[in-house]
Amino acid sequence: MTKFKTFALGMLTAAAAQPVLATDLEVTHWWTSGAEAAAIRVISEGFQKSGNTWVDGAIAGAGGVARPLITSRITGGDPMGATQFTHGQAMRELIEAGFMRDVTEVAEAQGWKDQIFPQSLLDSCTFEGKLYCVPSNIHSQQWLWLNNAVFTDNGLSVPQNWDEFVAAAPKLREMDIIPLAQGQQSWQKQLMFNVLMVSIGGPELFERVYAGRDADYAAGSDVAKVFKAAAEARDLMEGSNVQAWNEAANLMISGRAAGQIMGDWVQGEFTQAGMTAGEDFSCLPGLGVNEYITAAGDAFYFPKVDDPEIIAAQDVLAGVIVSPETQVEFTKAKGALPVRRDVELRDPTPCMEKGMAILKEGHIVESINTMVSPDTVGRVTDLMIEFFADPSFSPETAQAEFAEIIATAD
Amino acid sequence: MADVTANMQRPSPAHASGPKPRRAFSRNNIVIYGILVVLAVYYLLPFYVMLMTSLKGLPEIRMGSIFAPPMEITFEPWVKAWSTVCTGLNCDGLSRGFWNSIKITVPSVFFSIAVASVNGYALSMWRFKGANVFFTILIIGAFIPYQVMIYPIVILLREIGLYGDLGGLVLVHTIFGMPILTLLFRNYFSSVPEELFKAARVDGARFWTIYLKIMLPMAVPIFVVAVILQTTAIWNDFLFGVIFTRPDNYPMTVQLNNIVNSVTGVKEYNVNMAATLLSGVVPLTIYFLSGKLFVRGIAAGAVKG
Amino acid sequence: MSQSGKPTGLFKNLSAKIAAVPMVLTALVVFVGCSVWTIVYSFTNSRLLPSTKWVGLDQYERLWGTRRWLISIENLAIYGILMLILALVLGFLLAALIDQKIRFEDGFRTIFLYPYALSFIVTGLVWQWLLNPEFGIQHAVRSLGFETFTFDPLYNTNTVLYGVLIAGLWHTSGLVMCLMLAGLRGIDEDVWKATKIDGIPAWKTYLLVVIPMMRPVFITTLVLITSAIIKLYDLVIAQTGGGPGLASEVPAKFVFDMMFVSQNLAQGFAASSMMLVAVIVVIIPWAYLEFGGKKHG
Amino acid sequence: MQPSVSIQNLKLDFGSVSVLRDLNLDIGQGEFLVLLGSSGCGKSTLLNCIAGLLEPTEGSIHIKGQNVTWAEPSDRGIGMVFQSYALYPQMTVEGNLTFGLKNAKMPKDEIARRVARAAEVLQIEPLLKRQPAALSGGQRQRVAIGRALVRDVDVFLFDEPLSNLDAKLRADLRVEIKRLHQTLENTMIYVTHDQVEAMTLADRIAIMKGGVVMQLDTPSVIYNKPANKYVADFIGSPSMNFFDTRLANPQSPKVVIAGKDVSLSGYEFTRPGFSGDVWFGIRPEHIVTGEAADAAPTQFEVRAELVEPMGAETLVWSSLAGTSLRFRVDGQMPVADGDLIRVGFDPARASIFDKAEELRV
Repeated sequence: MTKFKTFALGMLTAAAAQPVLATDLEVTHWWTSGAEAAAIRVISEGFQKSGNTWVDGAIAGAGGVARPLITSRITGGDPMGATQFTHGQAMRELIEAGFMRDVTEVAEAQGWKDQIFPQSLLDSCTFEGKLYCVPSNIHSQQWLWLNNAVFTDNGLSVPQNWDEFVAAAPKLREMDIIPLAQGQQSWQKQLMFNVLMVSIGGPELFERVYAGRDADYAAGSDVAKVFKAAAEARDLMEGSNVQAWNEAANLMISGRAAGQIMGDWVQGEFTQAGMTAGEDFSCLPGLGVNEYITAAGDAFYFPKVDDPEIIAAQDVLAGVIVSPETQVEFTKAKGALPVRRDVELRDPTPCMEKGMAILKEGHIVESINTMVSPDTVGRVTDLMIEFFADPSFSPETAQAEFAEIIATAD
Repeated sequence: MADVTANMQRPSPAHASGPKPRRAFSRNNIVIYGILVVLAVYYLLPFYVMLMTSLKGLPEIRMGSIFAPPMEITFEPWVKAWSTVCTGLNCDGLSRGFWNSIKITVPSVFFSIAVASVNGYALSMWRFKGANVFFTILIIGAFIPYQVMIYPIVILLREIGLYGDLGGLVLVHTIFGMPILTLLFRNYFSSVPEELFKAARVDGARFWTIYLKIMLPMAVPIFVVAVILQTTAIWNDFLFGVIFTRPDNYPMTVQLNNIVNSVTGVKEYNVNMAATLLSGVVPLTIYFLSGKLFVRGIAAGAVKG
Repeated sequence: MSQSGKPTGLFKNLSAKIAAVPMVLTALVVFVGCSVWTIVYSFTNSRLLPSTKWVGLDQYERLWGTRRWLISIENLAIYGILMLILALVLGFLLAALIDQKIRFEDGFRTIFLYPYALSFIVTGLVWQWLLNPEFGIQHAVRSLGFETFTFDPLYNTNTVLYGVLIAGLWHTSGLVMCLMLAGLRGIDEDVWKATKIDGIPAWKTYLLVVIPMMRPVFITTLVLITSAIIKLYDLVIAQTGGGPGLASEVPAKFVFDMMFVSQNLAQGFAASSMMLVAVIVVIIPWAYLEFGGKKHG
Repeated sequence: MQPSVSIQNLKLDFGSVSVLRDLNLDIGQGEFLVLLGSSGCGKSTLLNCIAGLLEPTEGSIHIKGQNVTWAEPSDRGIGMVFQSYALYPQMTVEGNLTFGLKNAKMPKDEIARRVARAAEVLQIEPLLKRQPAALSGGQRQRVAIGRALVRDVDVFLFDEPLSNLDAKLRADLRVEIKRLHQTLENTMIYVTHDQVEAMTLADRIAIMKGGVVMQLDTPSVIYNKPANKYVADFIGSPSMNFFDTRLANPQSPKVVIAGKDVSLSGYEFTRPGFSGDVWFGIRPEHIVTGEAADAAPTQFEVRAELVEPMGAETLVWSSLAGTSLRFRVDGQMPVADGDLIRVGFDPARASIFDKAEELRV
């Protein structure tokens, strides 16, 4: 074992110094849509420059297929070389069970500690002092996107925050416009609710409920406001009969809906449709109320393997992902924020600049995924699916059930 | 017991034996054809829509009705779906998975049918002690959702070192095809007169000789049914294909999933539909060509309890 | 040449036993073994990975307190009963019609059967599209001038199951028709002659004479349809994703989501175990009667 | 002489049902034995045991002195012909004939020789290249017999081989089987439920019931001196008339039928000195009418209740002493319903069984 370690270390230094022998590295990810594929191409090209070969294992559909596939492959003893995975507790058990490799040595060799920003990105990758994943980009969820023309054409001013948006809704309804576009998929319901938690309730409320697991507080009047807002949102979403998030975005682009609550990745859809940020569409981080965002994002993990060549290739990939060159191109393609302090965005949109500014101010909240288990997230999601689908589901009942979940959260 | 020879020589009582032949335009006839045509519309509608949509350009899809025939026929979506659409980083469309699907389907169909037919034969002719217990377990197995089994199966394959291997996937297909296929073959072989089996035993044939020389040649109709059912099931499989193989062996359905579920701006419905149809070409062709044999094969024994 | 002693139990029909090894292994190791494994681990608190931290019946208590699970079961029951009845009725109707010595029999049969060649995923996608009010059937009818026509089963909590049913029937009824047709063709022509002489109307003959004679066909069909119903997953995923709300959730999806999305294996195992128990309770007595008692045929 | 087939203490249970009970049977070399009985009597089961297609629960089977109880069917030196012919449908006639020989890895020229001989004996040479489906029922059964023939074995087993044929063919083939037996002189065990086949073919008949052999003897003994009431009733058509009476046996044994004393002085007793309740049986064909009746030791006057003309003879149903009485009259004799007829019989030709055990006295 020690012998092996020395050998691996040797390879590591070699990897840092010069391109090694061509190795096939299988990388699993669920980035299959246009912008995502373009982004992953940046990484793969950067990786292939080292002389290694990228074997692409793209599987559409993060929750349904890719996750079981990834965990099965790893626990089944036939791991891929590297895999995309979301931050958080999800991976933790695999790490604990010793299935994953730590890349602490690469991180130390390349001085990630000083470069990766915000610090929480590395924290959520760290387990017992070792670094198990490489953050690739930051996405934030807390955004309200508005189609400016829908408001101005109907004699309304473009809202500057959630309350104004809600106030404008009746007028939009008269015009047969859906105020808020939303896809039917379950994760979007969960996202919507937790965005309201952060933005309407505020970051302290959010963390007190999820990190603090304060069930009494979750049943209290502060959280009640969030549920009231959720009930309003439910009315605003009436008629938004689409499944995917980008179909919802399309409703907004085509003017059949006025706004959408969605993560910053949706911006790509608007720009692709020829809309310009600030002119054609507006973005309100934190729904214009509490300008805090979750700085969670995507990350790459490296299963433990025996083959030293693959280990070397893994190290190369880890370095490529956080390298400044990759970060610039990658975040540009993905419409995401970079994970490095020293990277300047190339032609950022006003919305991205807003996001950057919030990051720099440190107005960051932890992601729900790092605070509670996927199981708890699942229970919240199930509750929200029901709540948002059924207008007769009262916010009070929902809140009581929510508090129940928080009381038993883990 | 009926005359064996005559029976087996006419394995297909698939001759029309309805109530009575009817005159061309009786009232009954109009009702019958009326109902059939209306139902045919229900069955054909999705195919029609898929086909029409796959032949339209995107602008036309956006403005027109999905039921309208294309104003301008374009085969571009088909070309794109087959050879250029991107699934992840690979932009060579469905063609990538086509040969993988064949590579998976052919051995899986072969082995699952080989094993199941021997099972059916052993169960109906040799009836060793406890055989029915195992068969009952198999039948219950037919009702277990695959998702439930994924986890333990992964562990199982890992333990026997077949995980991630094409052989492992073939094994999984053989296992999960076994219940229904065994039922099919068992029922079929049960309808073969026992005296034939006895005669062969007197003639000195043992287990495998009887299977290969006597039973196999007689079971062609049911083999056709089994091949059709298994090819369809395995060709259309996605879950096992993705979980039990590596990317270089991913079947076509994985690409189809990536194409259909990847979301980039406007959904390219025409490409999606073309891809859907393309991925279904093999089983569809089999059904179109051998639908008649299918009914005959089922009639020949699958329906005997 | 001839053994003079009685062969011991193990070596009796040795070849048959060797040939049955794959079946026995599948039955014992996969179906029994994996089921037992699943049940055992449903008493733990396994999350992403199986653990042996025993928690007794906690998982089951939670399971039966989960509304989504209860809804899933109810949905499956409604869908299952309707699907079973309608698939049999529709399949039999089609078979009876096709059996009237009609012209274009091959054509009609192919039309009714081809959906079975397509996967549930494709079926779900196509029907999701056809039933989409924005550009599907509702849109088409409205553009014909019926402005108030409404047909959006997938977007209504109360009707979504019927929307799934339409697609499920479309996919499966052709196979049922084939089985029924095969059964009808296996019925002696003399039966028709006899009932004709007795002056029994055709529908009555079907109901009272023909259908009882087709018992084996119905059993094969029942196994095929029922096993597909219990496994119902792909169709729902592709067509509705379980929505709107929880209105089209089904147990198999609950299990899958629990195991792989919520990463709460034990909860998923508990749900699987419940499905397993339900299957066993219903199937074993039936299977015993059907396959266990009889010696032959 | 050593028996060709010897069955000792054979038992076979299917679960809790006993199909064969402690059966003993010796079949001589070259003998034609018919196993006769109604369905479910165990006759086919016994044949399958001899063939090795069923395994007995207990007991042993010897063929030519070899214990073959557990041997493979093909190793027992038997050939078998089945009711449904059981020809392999996908093989030609020739293929059917040679299948067993090929399995035994017999040299080609020997196979050819045997097939040629069997085909000649059975006159099926023109059919050799045909498929079974292209043959008539009679031809198929010839091929099936040929398949047993080519095996050149000592023991032939027939499992109701003629049941699927129509009446005329059946008669023809029956004769042919008999001729075959005369030519080949090997042991044949033949299962049937048809007593005509049994009587015409058998050297000995074993009548079975409930897994037990009721009587094993030549056709003539079985017919004339049935060992028990079951056999008496089973053999003969129409079946024997039975009177419920009492055998008194002081010095001159007699029974009373319809108030008349019937002296049994000419009856050959199996159990002399027996007295008690008995069944007195007399075959319909042993009842005479007309002048012969006047000469008969015992005479009655009966009324014809139903008349069945059958051509050569007429079957008359009447009753005597509250018991149905059937008898035959000459076909030329005019009989009508209601006619009074004088009948008589010779008690020496009767069969008498005690009521308790129904065994011959």
